Amino acid sequence: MEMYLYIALFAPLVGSLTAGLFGAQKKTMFTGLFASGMLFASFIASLLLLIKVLQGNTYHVEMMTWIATGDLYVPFGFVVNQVTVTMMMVVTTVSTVVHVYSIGYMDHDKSFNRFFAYLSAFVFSMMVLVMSDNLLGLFIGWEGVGVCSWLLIGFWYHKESATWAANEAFIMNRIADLAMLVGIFILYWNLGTLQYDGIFAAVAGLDHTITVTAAAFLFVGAMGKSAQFPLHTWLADAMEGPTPVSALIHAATMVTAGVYLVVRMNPMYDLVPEVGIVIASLGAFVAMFAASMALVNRDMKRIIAYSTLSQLGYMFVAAGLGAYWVALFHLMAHAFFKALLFLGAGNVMHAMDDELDPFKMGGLSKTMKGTFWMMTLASIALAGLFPFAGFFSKDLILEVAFVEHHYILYTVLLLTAGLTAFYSFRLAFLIFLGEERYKLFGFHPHEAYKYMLVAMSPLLVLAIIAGFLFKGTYYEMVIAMLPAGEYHVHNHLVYWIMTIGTQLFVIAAIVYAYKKYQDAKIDKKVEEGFFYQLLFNQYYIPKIYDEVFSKPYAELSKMMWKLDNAVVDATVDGIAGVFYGTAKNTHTMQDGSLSSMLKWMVVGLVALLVSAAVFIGIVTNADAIMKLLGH
Amino acid sequence: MEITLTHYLVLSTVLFSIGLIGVMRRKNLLMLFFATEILLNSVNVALVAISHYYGDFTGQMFAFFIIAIAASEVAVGLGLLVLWFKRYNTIDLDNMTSMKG
Amino acid sequence: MIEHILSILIFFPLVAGVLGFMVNKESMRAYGIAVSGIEFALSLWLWYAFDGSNGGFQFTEMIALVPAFGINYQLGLDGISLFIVIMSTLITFIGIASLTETRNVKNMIITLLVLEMTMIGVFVTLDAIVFYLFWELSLVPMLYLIGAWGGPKRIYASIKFFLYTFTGSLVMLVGMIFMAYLYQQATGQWSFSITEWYRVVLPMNYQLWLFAAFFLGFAIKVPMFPFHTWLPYAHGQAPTIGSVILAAVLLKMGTYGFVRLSLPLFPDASVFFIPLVVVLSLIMIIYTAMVAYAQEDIKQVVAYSSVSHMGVIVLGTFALNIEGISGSIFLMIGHGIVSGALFLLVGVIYDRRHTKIMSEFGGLASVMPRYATIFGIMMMASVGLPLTINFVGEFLSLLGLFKVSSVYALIAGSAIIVGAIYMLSAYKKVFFGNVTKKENENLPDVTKTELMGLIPLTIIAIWLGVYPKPILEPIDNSVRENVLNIMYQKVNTEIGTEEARALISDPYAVKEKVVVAAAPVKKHAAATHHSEGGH
Amino acid sequence: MLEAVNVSFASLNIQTLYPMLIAIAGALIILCIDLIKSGLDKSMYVMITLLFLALDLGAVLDFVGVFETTGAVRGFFDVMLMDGLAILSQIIMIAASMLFILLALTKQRFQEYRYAEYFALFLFMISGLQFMVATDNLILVFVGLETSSLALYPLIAMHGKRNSFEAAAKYFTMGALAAGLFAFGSMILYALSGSVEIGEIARTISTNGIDTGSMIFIIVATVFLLSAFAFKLGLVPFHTWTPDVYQGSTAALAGFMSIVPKLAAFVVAMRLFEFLMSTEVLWIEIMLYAIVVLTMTMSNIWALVQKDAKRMLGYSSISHAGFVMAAVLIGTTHANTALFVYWALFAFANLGAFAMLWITHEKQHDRESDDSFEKFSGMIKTSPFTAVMMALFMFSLAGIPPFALFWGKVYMLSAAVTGGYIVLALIMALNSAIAAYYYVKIIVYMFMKEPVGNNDYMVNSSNVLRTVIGTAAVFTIASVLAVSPLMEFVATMVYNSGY
Repeated sequence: MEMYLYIALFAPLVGSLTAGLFGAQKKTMFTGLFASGMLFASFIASLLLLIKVLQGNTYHVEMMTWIATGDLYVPFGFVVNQVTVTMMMVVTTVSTVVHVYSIGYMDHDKSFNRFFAYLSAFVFSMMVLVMSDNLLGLFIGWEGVGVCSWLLIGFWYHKESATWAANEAFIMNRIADLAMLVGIFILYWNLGTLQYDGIFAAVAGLDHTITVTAAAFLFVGAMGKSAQFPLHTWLADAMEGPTPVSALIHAATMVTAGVYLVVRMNPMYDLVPEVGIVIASLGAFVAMFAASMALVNRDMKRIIAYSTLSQLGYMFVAAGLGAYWVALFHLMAHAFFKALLFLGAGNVMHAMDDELDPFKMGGLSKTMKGTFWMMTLASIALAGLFPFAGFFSKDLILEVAFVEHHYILYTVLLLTAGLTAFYSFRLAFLIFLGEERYKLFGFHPHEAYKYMLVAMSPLLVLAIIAGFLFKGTYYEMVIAMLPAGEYHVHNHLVYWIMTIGTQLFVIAAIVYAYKKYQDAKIDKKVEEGFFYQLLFNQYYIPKIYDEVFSKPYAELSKMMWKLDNAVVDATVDGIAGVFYGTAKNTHTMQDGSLSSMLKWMVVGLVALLVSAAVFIGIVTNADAIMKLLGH
Repeated sequence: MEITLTHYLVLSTVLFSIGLIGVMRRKNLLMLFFATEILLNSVNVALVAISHYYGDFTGQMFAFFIIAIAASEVAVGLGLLVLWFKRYNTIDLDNMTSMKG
Repeated sequence: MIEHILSILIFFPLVAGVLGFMVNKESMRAYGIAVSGIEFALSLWLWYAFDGSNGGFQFTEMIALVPAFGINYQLGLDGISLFIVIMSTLITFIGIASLTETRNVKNMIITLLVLEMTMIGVFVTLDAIVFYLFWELSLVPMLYLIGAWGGPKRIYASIKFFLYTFTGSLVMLVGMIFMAYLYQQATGQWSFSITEWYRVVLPMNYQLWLFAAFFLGFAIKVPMFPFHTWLPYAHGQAPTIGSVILAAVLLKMGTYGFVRLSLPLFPDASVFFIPLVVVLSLIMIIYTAMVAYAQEDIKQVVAYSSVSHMGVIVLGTFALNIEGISGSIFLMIGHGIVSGALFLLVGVIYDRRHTKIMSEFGGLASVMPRYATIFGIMMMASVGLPLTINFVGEFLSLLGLFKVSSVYALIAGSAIIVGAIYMLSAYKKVFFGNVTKKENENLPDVTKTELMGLIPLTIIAIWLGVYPKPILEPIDNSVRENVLNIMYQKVNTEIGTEEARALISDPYAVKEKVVVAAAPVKKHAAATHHSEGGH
Repeated sequence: MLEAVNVSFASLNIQTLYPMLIAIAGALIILCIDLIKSGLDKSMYVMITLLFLALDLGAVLDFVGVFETTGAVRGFFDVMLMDGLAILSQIIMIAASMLFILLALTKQRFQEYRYAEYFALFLFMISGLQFMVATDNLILVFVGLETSSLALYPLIAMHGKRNSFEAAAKYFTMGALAAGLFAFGSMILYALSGSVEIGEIARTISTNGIDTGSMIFIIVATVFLLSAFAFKLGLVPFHTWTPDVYQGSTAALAGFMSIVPKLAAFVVAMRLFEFLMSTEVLWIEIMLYAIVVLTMTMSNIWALVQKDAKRMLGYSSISHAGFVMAAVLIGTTHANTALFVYWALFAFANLGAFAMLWITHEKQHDRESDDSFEKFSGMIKTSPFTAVMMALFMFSLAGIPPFALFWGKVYMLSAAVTGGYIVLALIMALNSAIAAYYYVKIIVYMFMKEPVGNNDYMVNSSNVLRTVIGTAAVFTIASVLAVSPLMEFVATMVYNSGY
């Protein structure tokens, strides 16, 4: 079975390196196919492992020692258990689909090979992140995906905006990673190990405050990757990358790593409910916050990005409230329909020559039937209508909040559910319904390649069935690791009211969206409105960051540099200058005239005599002087 | 009045000071040599006086040596002076300033 | 042969260099490559013959130089020095192999060989005076390298470099002599043997003064803030090869000095001075990183970045625990490889365009893809990406420092952020965007010669990042044996101070893992907070 | 009245005079030869001089054995004193002189070497210096001092350039003043103790004990003696003659002056201040300290701005003198040993450096400074070997290990440290940092600048000169091996003479 594990892990790496070899050459179909093949192999391996795990066995291998010094021992160790295998399935599935899809999407790009090298490298890092048996191993993947996302966001490095976004993403993640490192340090110095098993075994005996600190720092790390407020701005900007990248990295996998971390560390987070509450509240806030920004945005991809953000918020609520399995379940479901949504958006962009403003589209349903249906269904799933995946995962989180008596969270999430439905269908309607505004801008949309749609179909299926089909088995499987808990409102009446109510509320939101946007009328009055502007400018947060952090940092750096020359270095040269100056001023005492030389000798003699006189004076009158000084 | 050692010492000190001042003030090489001679001879006065005071000959011996040395000094000094005068027919110090700094 | 391997290692380059005068100009480069190659091979053989499980000194040699005054030609090698030596020979070899200099190559190669001798000498000698001897001697060839092959302000730069370092080390020399005097007071005879010095425990006040004296010498070499200003000039003016060796090896002399001399000789003083050293290093890390961000000259960016990284090394050293010190030594190797490679890389575009101003470039990624790739990898190594060489060192150093104080570690950790900032923005400026200058439109990609230097370094940077064990193990043993054990013994005499005892634990004590460890370590954690309050 | 003085010849212990007598004899013989047949080639005289110096050295070395067995030897009415200091200093002086006199065998012809008197005077000077060190009688010290000086002035002047006359005149006049100061100082001591033998004086003073009156006497005496020796050693502010005289005289002679006469002066200073310090008058120590620091620092600083290499070396040798004067201040056996070790090493390094200037000295040069730095620019390109040699001596002077002077520096610093003068040690260290600048300056010119004009650097080189320089270079490099025995030898000699 180890073999499958290694295949699942390293097949993407092989694919990446092979593609990398051709990186500098111009497009060769082979790389795309090979990389996708490798991904498929990895997928199959994961599938087999899943089956094994379902049969109840787990695997743990230690490939070799990585760092071992002092008491620190960190191996390259990998585990396959109920949780990791779930993640593996999600990652491999989505990435296989995205790979195949990309073959079409990147068809005309001259850096075709490079793209696949990066993409597969990302999958590899993600697998390391998921499968590692210790925190530092996770950190490898953690940073690895960071780099890959840097490479992929900045893939079209000619675009200033792209490279800027790439750097922003990397640096923001670095900030979070520092917190994560600190968390790791704390755990190491207090538990003497970084292996999950070791930590879980010992964490219970740990001083509570220390546990809280560690948990908090690790969560800050998670916030970075999962783009939680206030580290969220990079995600929207990351949409500069090619759409498949957005689908894979910035919707389905990497951004969910934060959630995964919390889920993986559940024994520790169970010990610190206070941190859990913070996580949950932050999650709820982000859910609402992101959704609100999605309401008015006029950039297709950014809208989806914000919805991702909002969904991550949902997941954190679940994780924070201790419903780890729910969080993981929503993570999985979300991965499917969100990736689908993005790929659909990709098709649209292809059709519209990378146009992103939905107000310039409309009526595309005629030319792009397949995409139309896929995106609509994905949106339904996202909105959480029965019987789509979203219903089972997302509404479950609402129930969790309700059952745990966090009614505020519940209300927030409920409202957000409404908003979610609204903005996702606003988008869908703007793109596909109404009259064909794109004609005015002279676009000639066309449906994407068949095989791209075929590639997307698995996601469509999963988006529909993942909910009711897998929930049972999934639950049975993961409770082996995660705390069980059927979050059911026991009062049937309340339960039905809640469920039906939510559904109706969502549908109402959709209808409202239809009314408002099927003819894409833009209400000037609203647009001038303060709230609209506030939301449209993302609460001015990017601007604030730019003003408060980026610019001052640059200024300060310049100042520091000046300081370095004007003060630090100047001091050094100054000291040297003192000597040289003294020389310049005094060497003229040697004016070459004999009589002045003789004078100098006599001066010396006299000086000695004077000092002698003074000395003698002091010595002979020592006692008198002492008296004067009052001793 | 009786002339004591002190008087001699004072005298020699005075002479010495005169010598020093001469050394400083004189711009003429020859005069300079005279000044140095005064210096040495002031010492001689004192030495002789002291040796008489102690009643041993060391001081006088020293004095004789000093005289001898002074003489040879003059010889060498005048030699140089003459050479210098032959070349640049001046013995003024102020054109002896080609090296400085 | 084997028992004199170290002497051979030291003097082979010197002899070869002297003979080099008789080699004719054309074939000089080949000669240099051959010699440095042999030297490198020798050092590798050294590694092979080295017993990694033994932490003590190996291949020791001892010849009385000035018996009347206790100066011996005493050599010895342990895990700490072994890899720095190998790194030095490797860098020299690669430097000469990928040499693109055309002016007066003969003298340059001779100079490089002499320089190599001094570098190895510093790292393998166990006698303070001989250490000082090589230490000072290393200035001379460097002076010549910068002064003769450097840029327009080369003379200013070289003299500044020389005098600055020279001044610092003279103070250190007085310190050494005083140390020997104290030894003579204690034992009745003069000795400059470091291993002998390890045996004397000094009263606190002496420790403080001596530590200060040694610190000045080392700090200027490292160079620590605020003594760092000679470095930008030196790097800015030096020829590529000069910068490579300066950054890769010469700077390490300072940090090596800390490990080899300061810590074991003055353990209590080291503990006493931790706040000062740490604060200086923190300033050094962040401040220089910011300055690096403000640079317009890519080479200056790399120069300042290497200062910044040296800060992390110093921090790791003064963590005074195995993790920290081993980490910092490992980081010395890593920094040597990475910064060396980065300077080589800068040299590549400098040779093509004869400018280092970043705004002159832009969009090189499309013109020189291979170059961009290697640069990218090295940059990622420099910002400490896991699975690259620097991560291991930085992680361990910070991990170690965290035990001293969580706050220190938190601030020091910002190195990974600020580092990313200047490196990424520099990379963006040079490689991303469109090609604006038409001189850049058809720059040739890296040549075979250049690859000869770059490929091995890249491979090492990744190999050691993935599998540091073979190097970490010997380092680890020697740190226990030759640093921490001595410190531990000393601080536990009646002279030792409480703080030192609290901080320096027995390197050979087997700490039980997990639950049980939690209790004592928690006590320590309390102590940590206390010390936070303290500084 | 006077009773007949009957002296047994044996008691005269005349062999204490042999070394000086040999030198004097040599001088006289040379003069005679010149009388008989004039216009002989310089090489002949050089060799004769060398021969007598060798004999002289032999005679001195003869005393090493005697000293080790029977200790210090007195002779000639107990005026002569052949103790460790005397023997050591003579050995060093004569050895250095032998190297120096060989520098006369240049390729170019210089007028001073045409006169036999030059060599006679040289030998007279040597004998004078030997008298100076081989006695503790102030009269003889004075005589020796003057003999050597009066012989030295003509040597300078004989070079026959305007600068040489000027230098000689300046040196002479100031020397005369210094002589006066010395005489006056010793007169006071005589007045105080009724004796002119340092040992005697010390004994009388210690028996009488020190009251305020005698303290005043001692201090004033110290003032004058200090000034006199400060002049001889070129300590600030009595140094003003040094740069001019060095610049005025030939590089070879300048090198000689920077080493040999100064050593003699040091020995006397050591004898004198050893006992003056022992009177424990605080003022003396303070003054010495001040002068030492002042000398080291100021001369270094002035050297920074020199444009003429020879002049620069002049200032540098002042600072070295100050550096060594510290040993006299510290006054421990360790320090006194360090003095000789340092000076022996310095002798070779400095001789080498000046010899390099000498070898590159062009006769028909009408610029007022014929050793300007520009002259050396780009030397590495035009004549690499000379440049490397020059650099070698410069580094040695700068105290860069492993070259000769480094060991001297280390030993001197250790003397300061062990003597409890830590601050002084630091000042000394920092001073050698300042000094490094101007030594490196020459190297910068030689190695880092482009050649200007076409200087023939080896214009003066003959095999003999090359050999001399080679010897100095070899010693400079291999000094590390010589240091240990040297230290031991010196230490025993110094220790057994009670210093």
